[in-house]
Amino acid sequence: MKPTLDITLAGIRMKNPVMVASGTFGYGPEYAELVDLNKLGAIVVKGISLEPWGGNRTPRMVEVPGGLINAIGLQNPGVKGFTEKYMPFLRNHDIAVIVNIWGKTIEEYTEVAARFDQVEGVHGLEINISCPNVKAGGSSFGTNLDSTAKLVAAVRARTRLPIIPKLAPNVSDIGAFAKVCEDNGADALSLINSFPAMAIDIETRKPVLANVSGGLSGPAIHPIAVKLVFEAAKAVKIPLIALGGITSAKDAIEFMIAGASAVAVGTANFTEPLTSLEVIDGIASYLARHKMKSVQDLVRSIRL
Amino acid sequence: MKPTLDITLAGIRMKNPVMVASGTFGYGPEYAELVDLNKLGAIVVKGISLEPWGGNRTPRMVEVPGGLINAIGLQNPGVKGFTEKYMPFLRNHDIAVIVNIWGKTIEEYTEVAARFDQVEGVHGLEINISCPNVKAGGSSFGTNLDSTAKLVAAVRARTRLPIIPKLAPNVSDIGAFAKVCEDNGADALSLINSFPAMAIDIETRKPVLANVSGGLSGPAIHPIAVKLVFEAAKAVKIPLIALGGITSAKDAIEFMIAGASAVAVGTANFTEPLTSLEVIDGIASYLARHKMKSVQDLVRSIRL
Amino acid sequence: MRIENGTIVSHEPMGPDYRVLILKLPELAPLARPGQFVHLRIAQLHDAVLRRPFSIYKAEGSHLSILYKTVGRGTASMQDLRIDDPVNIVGPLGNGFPLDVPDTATPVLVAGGYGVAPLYFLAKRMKRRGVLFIGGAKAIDILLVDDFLELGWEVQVATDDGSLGVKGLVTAPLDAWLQTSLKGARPEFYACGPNGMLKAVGDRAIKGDWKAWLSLDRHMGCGVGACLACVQKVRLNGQETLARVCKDGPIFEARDVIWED
Amino acid sequence: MRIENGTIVSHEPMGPDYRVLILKLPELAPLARPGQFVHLRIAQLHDAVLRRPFSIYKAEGSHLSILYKTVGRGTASMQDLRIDDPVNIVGPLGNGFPLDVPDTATPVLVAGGYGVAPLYFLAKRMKRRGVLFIGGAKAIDILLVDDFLELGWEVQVATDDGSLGVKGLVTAPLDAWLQTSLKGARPEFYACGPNGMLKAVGDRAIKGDWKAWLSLDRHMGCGVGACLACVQKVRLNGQETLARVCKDGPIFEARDVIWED
Ligand SMILES: Cc1cc2nc3c(=O)[nH]c(=O)nc-3n(C[C@H](O)[C@H](O)[C@H](O)COP(=O)(O)OP(=O)(O)OC[C@H]3O[C@@H](n4cnc5c(N)ncnc54)[C@H](O)[C@@H]3O)c2cc1C
Ligand SMILES: Cc1cc2nc3c(=O)[nH]c(=O)nc-3n(C[C@H](O)[C@H](O)[C@H](O)COP(=O)(O)OP(=O)(O)OC[C@H]3O[C@@H](n4cnc5c(N)ncnc54)[C@H](O)[C@@H]3O)c2cc1C
Ligand SMILES: Cc1cc2nc3c(=O)[nH]c(=O)nc-3n(C[C@H](O)[C@H](O)[C@H](O)COP(=O)(O)O)c2cc1C
Ligand SMILES: Cc1cc2nc3c(=O)[nH]c(=O)nc-3n(C[C@H](O)[C@H](O)[C@H](O)COP(=O)(O)O)c2cc1C
Ligand code: FES
Ligand code: FES
Repeated sequence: MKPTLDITLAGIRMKNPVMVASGTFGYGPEYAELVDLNKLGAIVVKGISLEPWGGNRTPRMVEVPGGLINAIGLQNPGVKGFTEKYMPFLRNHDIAVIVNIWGKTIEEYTEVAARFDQVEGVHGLEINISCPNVKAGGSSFGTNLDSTAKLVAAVRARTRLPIIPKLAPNVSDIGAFAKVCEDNGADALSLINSFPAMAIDIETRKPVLANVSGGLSGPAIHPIAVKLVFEAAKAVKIPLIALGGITSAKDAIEFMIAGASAVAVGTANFTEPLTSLEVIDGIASYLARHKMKSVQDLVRSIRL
Repeated sequence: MKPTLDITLAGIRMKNPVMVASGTFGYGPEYAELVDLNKLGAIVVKGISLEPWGGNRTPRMVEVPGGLINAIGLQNPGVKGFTEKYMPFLRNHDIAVIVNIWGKTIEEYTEVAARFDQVEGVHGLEINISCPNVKAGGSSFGTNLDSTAKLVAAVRARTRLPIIPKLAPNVSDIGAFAKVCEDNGADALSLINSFPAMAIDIETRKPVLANVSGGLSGPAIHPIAVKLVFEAAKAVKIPLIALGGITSAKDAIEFMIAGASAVAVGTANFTEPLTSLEVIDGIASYLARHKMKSVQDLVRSIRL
Repeated sequence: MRIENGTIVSHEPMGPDYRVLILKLPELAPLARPGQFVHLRIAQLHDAVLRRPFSIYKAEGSHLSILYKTVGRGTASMQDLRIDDPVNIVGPLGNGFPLDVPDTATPVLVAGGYGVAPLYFLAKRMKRRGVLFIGGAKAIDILLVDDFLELGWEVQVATDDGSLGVKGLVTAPLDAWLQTSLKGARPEFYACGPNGMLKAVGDRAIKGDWKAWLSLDRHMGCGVGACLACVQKVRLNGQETLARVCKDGPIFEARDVIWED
Repeated sequence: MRIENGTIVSHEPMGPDYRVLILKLPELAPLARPGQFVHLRIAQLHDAVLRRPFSIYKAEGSHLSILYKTVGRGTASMQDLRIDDPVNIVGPLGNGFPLDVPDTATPVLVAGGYGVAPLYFLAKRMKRRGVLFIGGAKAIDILLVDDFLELGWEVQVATDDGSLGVKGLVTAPLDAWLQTSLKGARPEFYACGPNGMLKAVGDRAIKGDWKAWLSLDRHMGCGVGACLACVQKVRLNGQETLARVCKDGPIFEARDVIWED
């Protein structure tokens, strides 16, 4: 018997627990010639703000061993631009659509959330409380328990969509942040965002990125992310979406054993656009090999 | 003219700013057949506690892409064992000796510090307030501002040796931790320790390490460490010793430009025991090429 | 756009600093147009998460070639690629050059270093002939001159050290030619090379009220328009906006580009 | 202990799963003693921070050989090593086997899989001859039998699937031999293989009041005694303590080892 891969996460039905991560897969059309979107569990689109936003100056990305540092700065076409330009395309696909949202103030976050309540085809909102690239924005929220609580509660009050705060990795006690999100109405959690990081060109003695620093993603951060997921899973009951350096089914399965109900592929889309599909297949064959009936048997199955 | 490499850091004179990191170079004799200790700026010995300590069960180490996770658990022969067995050897070399110390309580830390005050040939104490591998111990200190302050002040009161708190990387605001150490009498700071991390064997669904989790070190963490050093340098005036994923002179120079006065080579000693010597040579030729007179011209020389 | 596992058919040096890699890519190669590029995964560089972009230098039947210079760790480890090794390619990417030169115009190609690669592909697919201006640091950076001559093109060379052609920037022979040889013809420019060169060509085109198609070189993440790493400020319908060099480019008309440095 | 850049002299398969790598290491090779190991850096595995430990299989003049099995990503990428490639080696490491077998004792070697490599080196350097018991999963895991016969050793084989020698664990022929062939001689054991096998050999030695020198296999960090990754609980002068397998071992006498699993 073929193991079942489908899950319902925070009320969102997905064919399988494999998603593509915000900022690494555009808004859908970009990779569609290479990756059949209908095969994915969900797409999390690049972070959307109330108004269009230009992001940082270039250079915005630099490769480092085992990863990359990005400081895109959340460039996006705004709620209206995104909805008009990309939602028709996404609605035409059989895929759960999770919109990643951000704001510079709590009001902006809540307003964005409220607007997406009216948009057909949006299945959930991932709240980026943790982007390391916008100075005004997310970072301060995501590393402070009080503002995390306030932000999540405020967004909760303005939308009926499932909300999924995306946690910052650079905190000492991820469990506390997970708990405060759960207590304030989060339906699920995404963890983690990229790590504040920096590269310097030693010849010019200038930061490589125009924004000085950015966020580290890729295989380099995977073992740290696994630990954070493991800790968060101990603190909360709501489902976790894990991401950070997934390049193979093995990495994804590690996350699920540690406590994640679903996973998202980020940087690896750039390296190998077919990674998400390979992860789906790899999970399926792992389940078959281990005689597990459903992918849910993997979740939190760690043996201590 | 040959550029000068020697520095005086927290009153400790060193031939050059390149040290070897605690836990990765034993107590001196282990690598001495391969690396001429007299060429190094300083050795930071493996963490010492009041009494001998057995550490964690094996497996204690696992390789991951771009790094390794270790959970040695601070095994060590205690103050007396270390002093008797290794100090004679170290005193026989022309190298600054920095002893990394830890305890399970503030009293243990201060007692260890006081004892080393009496030991000839010890040039400074690195205070490990941040080891991710001892549950009872350091971790809780290093991620809490109050206990960091208390611990540093308490150690300060019991020793005349230069004290160098070694900061935890998993905090949101490293500047605040740096400042509280400076305010409580630290002479310099080491940053950073390894990152809490974890690997799971997906076939057995068990953690790979007997201790469940450990600390990630190696090239993977370098860009995060550079950012932390850059932030700490903005917060304090005392000198910084930077470490995290140094494999080449380039990595070391990046740290110094970002704000470090000295650097330490850790995991790379395993990969390539001659790394520290190569870093020294590489810094010297960089300085010559850039027509810098002294290695101190590099420190905090970032151009923003 | 395809993702295809190619195999190496040939990998030969072109002078001391450059190499030509010929790949068998039966699905992808036939889709290639001049000015487009491919994104190559260097599998043996385990710790690299990004592919490397290279202009398409030739596409004939099921073979696709790139011409590359070794500049960093990716291109350095590409040197170890041997015949029959597999190479994973995403492409063809980007918009490519417009191929329809107006009948009244003379195509003028301006190349810096490996920038000549896509221009050669363009010259081969263009119905008209014209003139190539090629510049580089030294004689060894001046590539494909004979190939252009064989296609019936005029070639003018400049090198920084004067070791081949005139000494100086490629704009020197270009300006001379524009002054003396135009004779009423309208040039249409196609340029690929460093930013300074592109800007210089663009300035001349704007001044003369000619068109200049510039191939921009930006560090890239995804190569397909998803990550927004490669953006360039442009003017579109009078509006300032950020274009993705990988997807909306790499070819832009000079008037659309807003240079910031 | 030295660190030396060796070059590959030969790299040949030994059956389907094993390979022999011969390195030119003029400084290091002459220092090697049986039971010691080398720490090999796999340079082409860019993202690996750890070296890989391998027992010394042969050391003759300036040549040092290892015999390895492909089990993971490091050994897999070692397969790509070609003649003349450089390989950086730290070694010889560890204590090695005692070479002075008492005159009254018969050396009994017990090997599992590639564990036969250091035992072959030992047999070549030992003045006395004895008997080798070798076990493995399948016939292809039974290596060097002819080489031992050539040295004048007796060889007894066991495989899990019975495809060579007796079917079952290597302890089966060993026990039979101990019962029937000892004839008053005292065996002295030298064993290298999986933990279960080492423990079984040690148990027999302790029971018979013989010595058993066991070569332990532990995941290693530094290989030189600095990192404390590889520790093994042992009894030293009656005291329990943690020995470093890389430095204080890898060879331990059976009585000293405290098995915990
Ligand atoms: C559209 C386009 C077409 C190109 N066509 C060619 C070509 O035909 N022949 C050729 O030799 N080169 C070409 N390049 C440049 C080529 O991509 C770089 O030389 C190559 O990526 C360098 O990789 P590296 O690992 O050796 O260098 P490193 O400096 O080690 O690379 C580090 C990172 O910077 C990026 N990078 C470095 N230099 C460049 C650059 N000049 N442009 C873009 N990214 C860069 C790399 O892709 C990588 O992500 C082209 C670039 C673009 C954007
Ligand atoms: C003293 C000693 C002598 C050895 N002699 C030989 C020999 O002669 N021939 C041979 O084929 N193998 C030998 N081994 C085992 C050999 O070191 C491993 O097979 C090898 O390290 C596996 O590397 P990998 O990257 O292919 O495996 P991976 O599983 O990908 O390696 C991951 C990590 O685990 C470590 N590791 C994995 N398996 C082992 C193992 N069995 N022992 C120690 N570390 C391991 C690796 O070194 C690496 O750090 C010896 C090990 C020790 C400790
Ligand atoms: C280029 C780039 C852009 C990103 N943009 C966003 C974003 O807009 N919003 C967000 O929440 N996360 C963003 N991220 C973070 C990723 O979604 C993900 O959390 C992170 O990259 C870790 O996963 P990975 O290691 O698999 O890439 C971005 C990451 C990258 C590399
Ligand atoms: C095996 C191992 C043991 C370590 N033991 C200690 C220790 O006892 N005390 C300490 O402060 N840091 C210890 N560290 C941390 C290192 O000193 C260093 O902070 C960390 O490894 C990051 O540097 P790297 O990436 O260069 O290794 C240890 C690291 C490793 C890999
Ligand atoms: S490289 Fe990703 S958008 Fe251009
Ligand atoms: S491997 Fe480091 S002490 Fe043995």
